[in-house]
Amino acid sequence: MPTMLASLNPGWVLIIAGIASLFIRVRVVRQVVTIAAPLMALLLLVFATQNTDLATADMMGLKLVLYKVDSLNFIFSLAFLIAAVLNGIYALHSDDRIQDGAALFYAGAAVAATLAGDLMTLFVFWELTAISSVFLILRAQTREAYFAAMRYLGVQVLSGVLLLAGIAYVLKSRGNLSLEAFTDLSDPGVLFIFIAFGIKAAFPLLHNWLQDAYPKATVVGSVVLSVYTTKLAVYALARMFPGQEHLIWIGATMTVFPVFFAVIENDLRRVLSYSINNQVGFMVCGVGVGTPLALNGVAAHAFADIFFKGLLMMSMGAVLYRTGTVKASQLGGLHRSMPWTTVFCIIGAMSISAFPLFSAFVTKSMIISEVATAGYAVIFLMLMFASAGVLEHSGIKIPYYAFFGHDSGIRVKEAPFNMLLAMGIAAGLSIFLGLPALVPGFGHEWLYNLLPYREEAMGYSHHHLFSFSHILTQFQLLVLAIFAFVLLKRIHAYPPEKRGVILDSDWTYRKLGYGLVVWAGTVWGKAGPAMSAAFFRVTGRAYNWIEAAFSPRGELARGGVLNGAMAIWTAALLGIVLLLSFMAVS
Amino acid sequence: MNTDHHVILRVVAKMLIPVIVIFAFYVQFHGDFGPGGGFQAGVIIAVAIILYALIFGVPAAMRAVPPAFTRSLAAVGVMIYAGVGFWALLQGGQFLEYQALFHEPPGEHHGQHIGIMVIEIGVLCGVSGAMLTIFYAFAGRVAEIRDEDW
Amino acid sequence: MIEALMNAAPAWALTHAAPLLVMVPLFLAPLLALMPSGRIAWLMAVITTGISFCFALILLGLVQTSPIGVVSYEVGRWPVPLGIELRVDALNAMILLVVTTIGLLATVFSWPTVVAEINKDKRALFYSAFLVCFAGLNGVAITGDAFNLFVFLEISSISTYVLVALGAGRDRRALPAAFNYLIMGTIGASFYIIGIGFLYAATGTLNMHDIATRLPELAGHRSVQAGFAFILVGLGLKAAMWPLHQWLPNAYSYSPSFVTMFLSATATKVALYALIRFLFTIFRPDYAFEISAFSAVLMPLGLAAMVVCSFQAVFQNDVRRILAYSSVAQVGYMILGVSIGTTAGLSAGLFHLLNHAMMKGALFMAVAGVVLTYQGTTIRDFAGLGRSAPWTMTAFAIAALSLIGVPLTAGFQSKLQLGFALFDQGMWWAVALVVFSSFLAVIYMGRVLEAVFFQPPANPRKARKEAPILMLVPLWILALANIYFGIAADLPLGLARDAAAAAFGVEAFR
Amino acid sequence: MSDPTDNGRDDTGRFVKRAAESVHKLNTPSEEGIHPLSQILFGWTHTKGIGNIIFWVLLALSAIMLSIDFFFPRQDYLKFANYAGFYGIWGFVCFSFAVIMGWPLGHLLRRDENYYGDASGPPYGVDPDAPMADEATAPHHSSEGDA
Repeated sequence: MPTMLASLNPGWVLIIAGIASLFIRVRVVRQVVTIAAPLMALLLLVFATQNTDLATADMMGLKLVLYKVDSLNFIFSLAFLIAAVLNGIYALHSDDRIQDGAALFYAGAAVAATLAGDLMTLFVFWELTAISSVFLILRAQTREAYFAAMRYLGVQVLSGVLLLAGIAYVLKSRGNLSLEAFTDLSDPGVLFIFIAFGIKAAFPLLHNWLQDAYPKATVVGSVVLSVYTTKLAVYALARMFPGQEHLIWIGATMTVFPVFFAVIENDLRRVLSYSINNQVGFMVCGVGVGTPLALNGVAAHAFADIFFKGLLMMSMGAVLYRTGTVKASQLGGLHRSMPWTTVFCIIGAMSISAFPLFSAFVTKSMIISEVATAGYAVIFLMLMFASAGVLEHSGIKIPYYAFFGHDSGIRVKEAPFNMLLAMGIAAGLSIFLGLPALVPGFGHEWLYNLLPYREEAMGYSHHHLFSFSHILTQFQLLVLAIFAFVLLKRIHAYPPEKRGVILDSDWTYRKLGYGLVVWAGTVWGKAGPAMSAAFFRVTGRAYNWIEAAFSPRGELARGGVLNGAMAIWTAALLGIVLLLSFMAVS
Repeated sequence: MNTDHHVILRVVAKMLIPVIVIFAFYVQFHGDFGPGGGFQAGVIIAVAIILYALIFGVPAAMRAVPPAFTRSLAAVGVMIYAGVGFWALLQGGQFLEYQALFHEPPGEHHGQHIGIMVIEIGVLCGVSGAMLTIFYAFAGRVAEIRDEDW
Repeated sequence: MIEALMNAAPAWALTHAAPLLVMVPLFLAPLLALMPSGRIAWLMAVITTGISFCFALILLGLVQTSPIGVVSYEVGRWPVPLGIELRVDALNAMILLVVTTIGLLATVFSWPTVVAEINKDKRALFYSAFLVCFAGLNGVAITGDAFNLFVFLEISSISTYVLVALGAGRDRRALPAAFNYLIMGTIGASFYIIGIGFLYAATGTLNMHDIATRLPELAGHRSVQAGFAFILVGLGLKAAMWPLHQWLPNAYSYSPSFVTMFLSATATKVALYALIRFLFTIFRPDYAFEISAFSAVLMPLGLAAMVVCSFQAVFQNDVRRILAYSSVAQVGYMILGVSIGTTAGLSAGLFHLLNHAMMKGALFMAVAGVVLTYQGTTIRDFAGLGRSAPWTMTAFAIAALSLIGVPLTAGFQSKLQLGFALFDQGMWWAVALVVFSSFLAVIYMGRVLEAVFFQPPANPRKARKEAPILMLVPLWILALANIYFGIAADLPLGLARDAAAAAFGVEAFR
Repeated sequence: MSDPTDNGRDDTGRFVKRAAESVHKLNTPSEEGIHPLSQILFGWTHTKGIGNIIFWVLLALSAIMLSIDFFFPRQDYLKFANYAGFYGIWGFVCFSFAVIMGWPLGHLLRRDENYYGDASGPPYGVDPDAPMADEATAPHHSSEGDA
């Protein structure tokens, strides 16, 4: 490969293509760009030399590594780029320059952040993902999307700022910006970085920007959004904090609590947002365990998740596109008019529920098996609970309420062909990744070959993955859970889908915080004058005396435009400085 | 019979004003040797004209010394002052270096002499021009804003 | 660029750059007053500011090539403690560069707005007053004499009051604003001159360098401390240090657009320069009373300015007032940097000063463009302008992002430096406040940007109407500078570091 | 290309045409808007009493799954996972618990759709024919000053 291309970061290709497509008015050209750019980036990535600094820069005496591929970020960026192709296909029906541009730019920034070789570069692209992705939400052009986008932007920028603060601190203590893993969380800089990553990965209580913003994005937007930000954070955690024990508990909590919210949530895209949270929880947990096999599981599960979660988002996007809503209470019976979408959605649902022969089965099990091996019994139970929960909200609720269940009477056209094509490819990938290796390197072994610790992955594949007991236990879990669903439906113990919003931690800033701000504003508005009044009352006597002494007419006192308060401030400040100076010396 | 009540004032003023101006020039040129100089002289000249305006009315004063002239006078005064500085520069000295005005060796004082004189003339023009401009601006002011608009 | 200019310049320009920088505009100002036509006056003002700009570059070059890092000029060849000295080091060379650059761009930019806002017969006088102000600001920055500094401060201030009052043609409230500014400015200047009086009483000299050498043995002297307090408060008022800023919002909101733009980018900066000069070169940051002033006065005030004024900006509805309050907040950042009392802190403050001149300049230029074409400055007037005036508003957005401190913009770089300097001292809580204040900036600039780009035009008759090209070019120069220096910050950062070193009297830039 | 006769080419053409026609038929919804493919794939779900059938089939499957455990003991790292039927029972319990918790949580956390005061319709760019799109208010821009 020519040297110029060798140092060309695939992410930058997408970023440039994204900027360009903002200005391309001819639709066909833009369509070609949105597909061709990710494909070209894929080629660049696949042929890139690994483990060398492919592009460096110098900024204020710091060496920045702009582009470096190794086994860990290769698989993440590979998934990102394939997803970018699928997203491009999925968006072909819409003629929207801003959306196309923002999606490409966002994907590019995520890839570039993944391929960054130092913290500063990571930070820059980290921020760029935040800024570009907000347009995917704003583009929905609804009132709630606008406010959600602003909240989203605020949270993302906060994460960036924390990251920056952490980097500054780490740079001071460590002297370089390398991507060496951190071990000690007690260093405030490291803690800042940890929290910054945690916000993006949607740690519990830091999670709600996700469920707030993603469901309000455009049809294409939420598909694109579901791919990058959280997985980028998972990558960053796997890079910087492998084996960090807190992550095990954080991750396990992340898998469990979204289940409860997802059960009662009515907006199906929001259900999927909770499901993102839940799946990312598995990955975070795996990062926390930190053994080679667990990290394999993280990478593999992120890879698989990008496609099955994307697939589910795509199918809900198709429903939204055709019907104008994704409220479970308003949908139902859509399999009559959208059978292809139904099929793909079911494939996605089975993949995410980890049915054997589907992708999550070969990826998630690595994490769970490592948790069990390490002896975390409670965590293990939590993860099994979460597996059943995934089956509930993503595996059953999504397809059941959208496509089956009570017939809503909505009759629409099947999804546009480009959407079906994108869903088809994603569905194909989800199945392909879950297949046993009929010939070496086929099915799941293709994925296992790409993992950072290939030997361990292969060992696991040979001895455990498709063993009888593994398949059996998985089936036991799934079949009995499905039976529970049928049983609960039969005895009418299943809560009905009702319209409404579900409160989550965003309540604290959307209601409580907003109320506090309003309250504080009122108080400030009232207390400010009151305090001034009190101040003037206290100084009033002295002031009157001075006035009587020096200005019989009281011209200054009445003198309209003269800002008396400021003159007094000036005097007060002078007094303070004088006093301080005198005290400091004597 | 002339019923002008101010006839005495007018006569006295007509006699005084030339004296005032001459006094101004005395102050101006005395500034070369002792305290006082351009600033005070400028003020005194301005006072003479202001007195004229008080006695004979602002329009009459404006006819005699037009506002455009006073404004120009102020501007020219500043330029004379700064011009000396540039003159010294052009002669190869430092800014405002009187010694350099005529390329004199140390000990000679023509440059000092003439330099300070020209400077003082600049100050005279500037100060009297500015004083009169300010006076005209206040005296000739018509209310631009009606009272109820405030 | 500087080398080329220095090679091309004649010898007299090199020797006399310092006085010429100030005197050329001062000499031409009265000439402008005599001009019959505003357009000729404008052209001459452009040429004059251009000349001053060249001299500022030459001075910078001279300072950088000088072995001691100082260019000294004795006016009238009077020996130093007696005569007035013009003394340029890396610190004021940087300030001069800011003032003249902004002055040049602003003058080029100004003609359409002046045509729209100033009466025909007053335009020449307007430019004359502007040149006086310009010369005064440069004079403050260039002089090495404490009393001369006062003179120039007053020259610039008095002409500023006039310039602000000329906004009455557009908005009558300019008159009370100018009067208010006059009173406040005079208080500040009086405080300063009282402080100088105290110092003179203690040291018997007015030359700054001379005062500085005599002070160490007088550090316990009461009148030195009193002088310090008066100077700090007086210059703080001129620099719009919170809570002495109250003249600023009105003055900036009602003056002519061009004046707002020029003043916001230069006037408070120059006053801040004078403050820095006193705090670091004349008094030393290791004097006990100065340490306590840093930690108990300047730092709390800087932090309070950052937060309180950002809050106030959030609740404004007039874009110029938002920007004015934001200016006070930004001055707070600079004061914060200064009050750290280290070289790193000072250079961060100065760096922010540079960048703030760029971003506020661009922002007010864009606002001036809107005032010119749409005659309104409330947020509502800005609604939908992203569509009707995309070039102006894109530049506005770039500068706004820089003001917020988004990465890859100049504003980000300076906040980064400020953060580093604070971390050095372990003041991470101050960093948190800086971050919080940036957050508020997101809100107040976000409100404007939201209106500009996402709301339908308030007045549907607004056709596509950009500012004239004469205004767009300087606007975009500043906007692009925001991005360029956001990516390659070495040049301004180098200037700021040299300047900080010079303020400390350390010749660290060699 | 390998077939020299005209006849053969005609045949191929007709075959393609027929295939295209059948694909088209398969993709053209009926008058009631029902996709023919859905009849083929999911027609069985409309059978009467299908709910009962599914229930009993799943019950039987579950019983089989659990009983297999008695014949094949496991050696997992965690001891409690080795008990017969552990995975099945845990799955059943967890699933039921998550769902049953939906009742109290729903009462506790569900609010009116306009609770945050910004409920609005579907995003920009949905199908112009979408039946539910006009049900909510049309997309509109936020006005200045609120929230």
